[in-house]
Amino acid sequence: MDLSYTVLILIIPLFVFLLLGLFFRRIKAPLSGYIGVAGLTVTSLISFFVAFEYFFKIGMVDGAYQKIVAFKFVWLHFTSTMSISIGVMLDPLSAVMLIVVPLVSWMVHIYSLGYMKGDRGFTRFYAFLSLFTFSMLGLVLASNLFEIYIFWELVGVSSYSLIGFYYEKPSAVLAAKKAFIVTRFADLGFLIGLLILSYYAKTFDFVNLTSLTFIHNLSGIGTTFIGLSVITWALILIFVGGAGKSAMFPLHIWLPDAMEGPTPVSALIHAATMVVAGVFLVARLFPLYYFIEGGIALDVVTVVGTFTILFAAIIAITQHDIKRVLAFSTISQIGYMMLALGISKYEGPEGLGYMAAMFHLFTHAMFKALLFLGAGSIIHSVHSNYMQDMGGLRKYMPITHITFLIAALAISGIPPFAGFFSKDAILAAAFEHHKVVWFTGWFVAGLTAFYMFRLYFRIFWWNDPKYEHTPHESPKSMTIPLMVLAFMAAFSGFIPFSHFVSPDYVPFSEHMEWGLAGASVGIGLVGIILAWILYKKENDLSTRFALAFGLFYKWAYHKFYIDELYMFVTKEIIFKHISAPFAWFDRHVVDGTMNGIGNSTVWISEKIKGLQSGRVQDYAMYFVSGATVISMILWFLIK
Amino acid sequence: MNWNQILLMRNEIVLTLIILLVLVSDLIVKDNRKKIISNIAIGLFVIHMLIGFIPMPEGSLFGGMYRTNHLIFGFKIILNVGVLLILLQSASWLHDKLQDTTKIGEFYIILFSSLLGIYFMVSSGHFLILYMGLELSVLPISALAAYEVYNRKSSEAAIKLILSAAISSGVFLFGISILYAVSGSLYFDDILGKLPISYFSVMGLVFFFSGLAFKISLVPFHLWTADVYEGAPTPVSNYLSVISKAGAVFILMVLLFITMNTLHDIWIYLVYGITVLTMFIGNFFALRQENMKRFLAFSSVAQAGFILMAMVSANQAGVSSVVYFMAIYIFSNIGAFGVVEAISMKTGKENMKDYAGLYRTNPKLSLVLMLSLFSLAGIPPVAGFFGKFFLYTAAAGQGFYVLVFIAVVNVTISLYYYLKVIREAFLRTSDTPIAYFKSDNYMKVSLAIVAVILLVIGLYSPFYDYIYSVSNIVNF
Amino acid sequence: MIEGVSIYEILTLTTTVFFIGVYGFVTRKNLMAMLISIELILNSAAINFVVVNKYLFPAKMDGDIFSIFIIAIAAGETALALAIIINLYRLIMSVKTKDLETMKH
Amino acid sequence: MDILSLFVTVPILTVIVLMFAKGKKQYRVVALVGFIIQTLMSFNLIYQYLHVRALGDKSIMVFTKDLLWFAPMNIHYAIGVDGISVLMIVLTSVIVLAGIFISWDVDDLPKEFFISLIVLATGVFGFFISVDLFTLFLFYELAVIPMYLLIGIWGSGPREYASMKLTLMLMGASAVLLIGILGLYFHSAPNGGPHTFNIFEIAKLNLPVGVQRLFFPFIFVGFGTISALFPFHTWSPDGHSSAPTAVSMLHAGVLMKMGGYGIFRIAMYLMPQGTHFWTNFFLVLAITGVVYGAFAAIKQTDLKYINAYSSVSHLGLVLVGLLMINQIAWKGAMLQTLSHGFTTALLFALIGVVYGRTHTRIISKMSGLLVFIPVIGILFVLAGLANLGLPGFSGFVSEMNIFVGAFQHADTFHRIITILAASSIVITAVYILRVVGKIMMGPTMKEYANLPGITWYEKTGTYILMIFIVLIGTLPFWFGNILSDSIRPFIERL
Repeated sequence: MDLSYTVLILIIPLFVFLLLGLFFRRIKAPLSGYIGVAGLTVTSLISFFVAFEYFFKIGMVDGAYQKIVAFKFVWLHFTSTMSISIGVMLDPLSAVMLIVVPLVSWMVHIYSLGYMKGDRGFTRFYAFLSLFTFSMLGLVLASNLFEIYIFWELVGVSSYSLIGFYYEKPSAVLAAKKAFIVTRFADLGFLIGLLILSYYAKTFDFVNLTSLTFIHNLSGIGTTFIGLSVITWALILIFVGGAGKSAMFPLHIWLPDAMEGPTPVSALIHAATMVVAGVFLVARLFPLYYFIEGGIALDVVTVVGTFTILFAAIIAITQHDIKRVLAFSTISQIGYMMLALGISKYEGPEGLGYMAAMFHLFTHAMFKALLFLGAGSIIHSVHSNYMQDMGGLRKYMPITHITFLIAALAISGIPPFAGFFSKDAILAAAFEHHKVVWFTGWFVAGLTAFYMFRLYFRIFWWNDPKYEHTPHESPKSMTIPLMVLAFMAAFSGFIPFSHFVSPDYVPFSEHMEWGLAGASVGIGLVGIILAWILYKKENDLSTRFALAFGLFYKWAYHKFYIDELYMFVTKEIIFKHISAPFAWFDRHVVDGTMNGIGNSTVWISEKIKGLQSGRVQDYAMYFVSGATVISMILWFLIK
Repeated sequence: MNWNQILLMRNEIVLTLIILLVLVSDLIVKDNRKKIISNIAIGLFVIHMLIGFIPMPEGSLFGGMYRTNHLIFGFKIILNVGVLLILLQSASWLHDKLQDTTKIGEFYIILFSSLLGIYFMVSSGHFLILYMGLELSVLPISALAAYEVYNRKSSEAAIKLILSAAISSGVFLFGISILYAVSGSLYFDDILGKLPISYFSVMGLVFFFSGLAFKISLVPFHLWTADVYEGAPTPVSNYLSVISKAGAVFILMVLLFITMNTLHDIWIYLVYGITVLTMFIGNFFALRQENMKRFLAFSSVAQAGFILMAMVSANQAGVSSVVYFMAIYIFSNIGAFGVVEAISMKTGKENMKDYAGLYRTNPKLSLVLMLSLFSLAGIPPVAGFFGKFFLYTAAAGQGFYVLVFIAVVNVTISLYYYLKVIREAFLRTSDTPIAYFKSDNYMKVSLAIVAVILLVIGLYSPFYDYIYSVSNIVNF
Repeated sequence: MIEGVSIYEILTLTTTVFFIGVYGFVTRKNLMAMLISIELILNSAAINFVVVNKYLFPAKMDGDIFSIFIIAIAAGETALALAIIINLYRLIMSVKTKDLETMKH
Repeated sequence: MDILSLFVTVPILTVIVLMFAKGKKQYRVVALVGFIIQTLMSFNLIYQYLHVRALGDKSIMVFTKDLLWFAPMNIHYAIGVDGISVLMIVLTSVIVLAGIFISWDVDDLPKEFFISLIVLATGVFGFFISVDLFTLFLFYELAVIPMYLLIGIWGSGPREYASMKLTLMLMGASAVLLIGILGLYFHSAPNGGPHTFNIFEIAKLNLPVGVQRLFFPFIFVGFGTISALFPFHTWSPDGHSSAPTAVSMLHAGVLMKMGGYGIFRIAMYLMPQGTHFWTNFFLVLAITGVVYGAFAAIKQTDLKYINAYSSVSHLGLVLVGLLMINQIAWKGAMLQTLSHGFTTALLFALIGVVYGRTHTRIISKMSGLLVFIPVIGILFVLAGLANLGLPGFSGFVSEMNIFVGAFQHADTFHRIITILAASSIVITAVYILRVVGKIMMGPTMKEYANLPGITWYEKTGTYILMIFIVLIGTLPFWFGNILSDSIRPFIERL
């Protein structure tokens, strides 16, 4: 069966981008939106169709899902085995992403018709959205590690353009720059890792890289470095790349600032899709991570993931900017996915963690996009990001309120909403693996419920501040995507995910651990109740709580001063103590030397000018003594 | 000795006739129409130059005292062309600047006499002829240096020149007398092979060398150069810097390469050391100069160093590269001096600073200046590049890479000061630039010919091929 | 050939004369005195030629002839130098060397 | 007249016609027509080249021609091209064409400006088609010297100082190069017979190891200087910042490319053992240039200085790629040469365009320009992104080739070098985004509210370059194939 039509999934958004990008001054406001939405509708439908075809018709052979290279084109040739090809590879992983990415993107496109209405950069916005969609789809469909890297960079730049969308705002510009540079720094790790890996593997193709025989041949070759084999280091470096994009500690600092972008962008890129690219990358290379040197690299993933969920959740509790709360929440939730991957094993039901990670990725995309879009809807009507300016909004914005509530319940892991199932699977897998990991995950589930409902109550209940403009419900174009996503957030948990996704591509059946599920639901409810007590009505309990935590609260409020640390390193160390000396050295030492050589001739020239005294007698003396001295010198040379 | 043999001295004979003719016409022409003598002299000289192109056999006269061969024949043609260009520039100067027009005729007579001396010097086969040629070439030029009788600088230059020349000829003679004592003969052909490496012959070599080095302006025998060039009338400086230098270079080369080849192991050190010294000192002094004539003087000192560099290779490549470079150097320097003269004649300005904004007022003049300076600096596609390149090749061919390295360092230094002039003329603008002026036709023709020659002579390879083919005078 | 006097003695003499000439040229403050010194230098060379001819190579007269030419040319040279000096004297009323240092460096 | 010699003669004819032209309009039209012909010729050359190759011509150089010039020295006017030179010629003609568009409005001495520009281009064309060391050297110097006038007359800032420094350093370097060339020449006939300047004649014999080791650094430093090899790069920031726009474009885009090309074609090809002997030493210098240039660029405040240091860094990568001595890295180095040519030329063009409007190049004095000059702003951002090696633009392809090639060396020394080289892409991002963020984005400034939009000639000039950047970035296989075939005979010698 010819599957090369799948490449249309990439071509259509690219075409839309080029169309809107090249003629951004000709195509005026609403039209460009319609073009974008139409393009994405077609893309989404094809994607859904392909995913459906894959899962139910062509993917399964002999009880296991296959990797199908639907399209391949050698783009850059290195050696006979190593080349960068632009290709489309279908497997369960990419098929799942083929649902997540177009769906959320489609919703965001529609939503933005309302949200961005009247904005000067409307066409630009849609162009970038298309670019992002193109890049993200390319990333998930990539058949080749280098192809991922290419699209990795492209999503990075679309993210940059969209964070800096309001480029007249200095804060937006700074945030965009920060996001790009931090992720690019991480990408350097990815690049080096993939180059080291490819040096030993002699290939970039996933079909080879993830096959077990290949991995078997690969393990044990190469030198060691600080006790670990080079390939493990390569994998860790690749994870650094993933951690950068997925905002894992300590590379998370860009994500909260990235909220300077328009809210639909935050929903699409910085919540649902791009930020999970790191998770996707690790999942992509999972067999390598698992089998090389007994999975040391995977342990790194676990540790980073576990620490990040706790760290981000604590910060989320203290923030006032609703988008920042959501941003830290995102970091924390992605940490869950990473953690789940880290603890997963390979075969059969033991691959629960892997499945859970992808499952959580899926559900999280739905409810987090919903939360962001809801937040966008709120910001749209209140014209503020800060929860201090909000309260009692449930009366003004009923649809937003309900959908937001559904999303909050989903993220808090309350059944029957989607988050319950995926988070439960993660915790179940963690319980098998290590109790500390499980406990942290369980505790953070409570924190999650608390900060989510703190947000919810503070926005929709509390008391009614004096609004200058009465808030009102958003237009249809915004509420319909909310409802679609709310539907997904509510019910997507019932998808039997383990039948589709597993590390060895062989479906298995999952069993509910009711005891563990009860525990996590329990702590979720505790969190919700605590939030209800503190934030249902206006009171000063929360401030008293904050005071009770004292210094710790202050630290958490300042995000543990990680940003300041980075600023110190970049501004003080790199700029002042590396860059400036380099520039100085260049001007004064290197250039000074060159100029010095030049000036020394002039100096000598000045010093010897006395030779030419103007007295003809001196000339004669130099003449005769010169001849005499030269004769004498030559006499010495005769010997 | 028959008529045909006498014709070997064709150049000298014709030039002598010209001198006499000019002398006679100077007597005939009335005082207020003296300018016509310029035309007569130049016309006669053109005829002389054309005669010079007629092929001539090799041979010698007077028992080997006078000799000629194809290389000398070619070299004299180059000298003739150079002198013609200088004559054109001189005519322009004589008509414009000289208050006393009755002296126009004398100028040509004296200049031709000096050229005659150089002819003899180039053709000499005996030290006596060499000595006489040398003196005949330098004494008339001292007189010409004092030609602006009311200019103190001119007289000062002349006295410096003649005193230095006298000292130098003294040392030169002393050296020859020692060589005579060692070898027993004054004929070049007889000396060949009779100079052993000994204290006496080395001393004789150095003293004799310094006499010619004086004319070539090699360090430390160059000190007169700048003062004389600055003070003397520009055409005279021009002549000194190219024609008389070229003659001395040529005969020095012939003597070192052939007559004194037994001393090769010694004079190679001499040439090496003097080359390095000359290039550095010439360049360092040129860096600082503000007066254009003085600047060109030191530049010509440095150029002499480059010429000498090729002499480390005593073979056909060495001879041909020296002669080739001399030819190019003659035209480049004539161009540069010509422009300086044209400007100094019309405006009296000789300082580099005065040239600011020259291109914007006098573009054609500036272009000739640029071509000449680029040629001196050795920048393609102007002829100087090829000349310099072959000089390096000659030196490197004998394995003197260090010397070539020193030379290229010096080329870079020299580029700096040549560009300094270009900077004034092209890059800068001035509130009081040299106003636009028209030179007379003599000057125009001269500069136009120079420009064409500089552009063509390097790219036109048969010129070099010819010089190379006649340069097979050395065989050891 | 002078009996009892070897060529070395004469050559030492001429060399001495040569350097006396140089010394005089370098130290005199008057252009005329410098011209006289030049005569010393030239004459030392001329004597050299004669002596070498007589002592070493008496068969031919190369050296003798050369010395005659030297004398003749030295005369011409001096005449020309004097002419220039006279012209200079007309201009600056001095024949001191220190007045001839306007062009330098 | 053969297809290659036309590249030297057409510019000369253009110059001659220019001399007789009258008035600014005629000058620029003549120059433009001349270079449009030249560009079309270069496209035709690619077509012909591919055609010849398709017919199965496997010789290293095609369209060769050999005329004896100076017989005594065995100097020939010998020309020929392979895939690399063909692409370099295209690069040159395109950039000069763009440069002519960008300098459409030059007011001061326009005729002389165009003549100098074309003379420079002639030198570059001649350099790329020469296979005789003498003609190569001649054209090299011919290309350098018009720079003095171009910067000195039409430049800005400390133009006299900068042009003098640039010329002296480059001519000094060419003097060093000359020693190397002469060394090669005099060792080209070990068994007697005439010496030769022809590269491929010299390549037929194995020069003694001692000779190779002695003369390799001369040629490397000679060519390296024009490629801004650390520490001989200091002419470049000053030169670029003072030069007028078109000249910066040409200089960074074309002239600096002669360095890498020369190193590849002469130093490495003719002296394989010398190359191996000196590789590590020059690798250290090259990588110093890469990191150093990038760090120094962060601190600069003048747009042109930033781009100049960026060039130091990017051309360092070319040298690193060359010194890695394998097919992939060399292909990367060549692609980087092309890529850097187009990208830097575009950036310089845009800097010029911006400067022409704001009359300042200090980044802190500009802000939010994207609002008032959107097209220029977007082009600027795109050029910046291309410069930092974004996929889809040329820089990515070339850098990846270099890195993949560099990673084929498994020893620690090369690993460290490679990782340092790769880290430059982060630093590049830092300074590029700093510039873009400062001048294009940020709050708008009142004084720039009425800036005129992009003119048609600026548009044409920049679009031409942009098209090529994207072409290389999206069709690397096409360029890569041309290069690979041509690199093979060279890599096989090492």
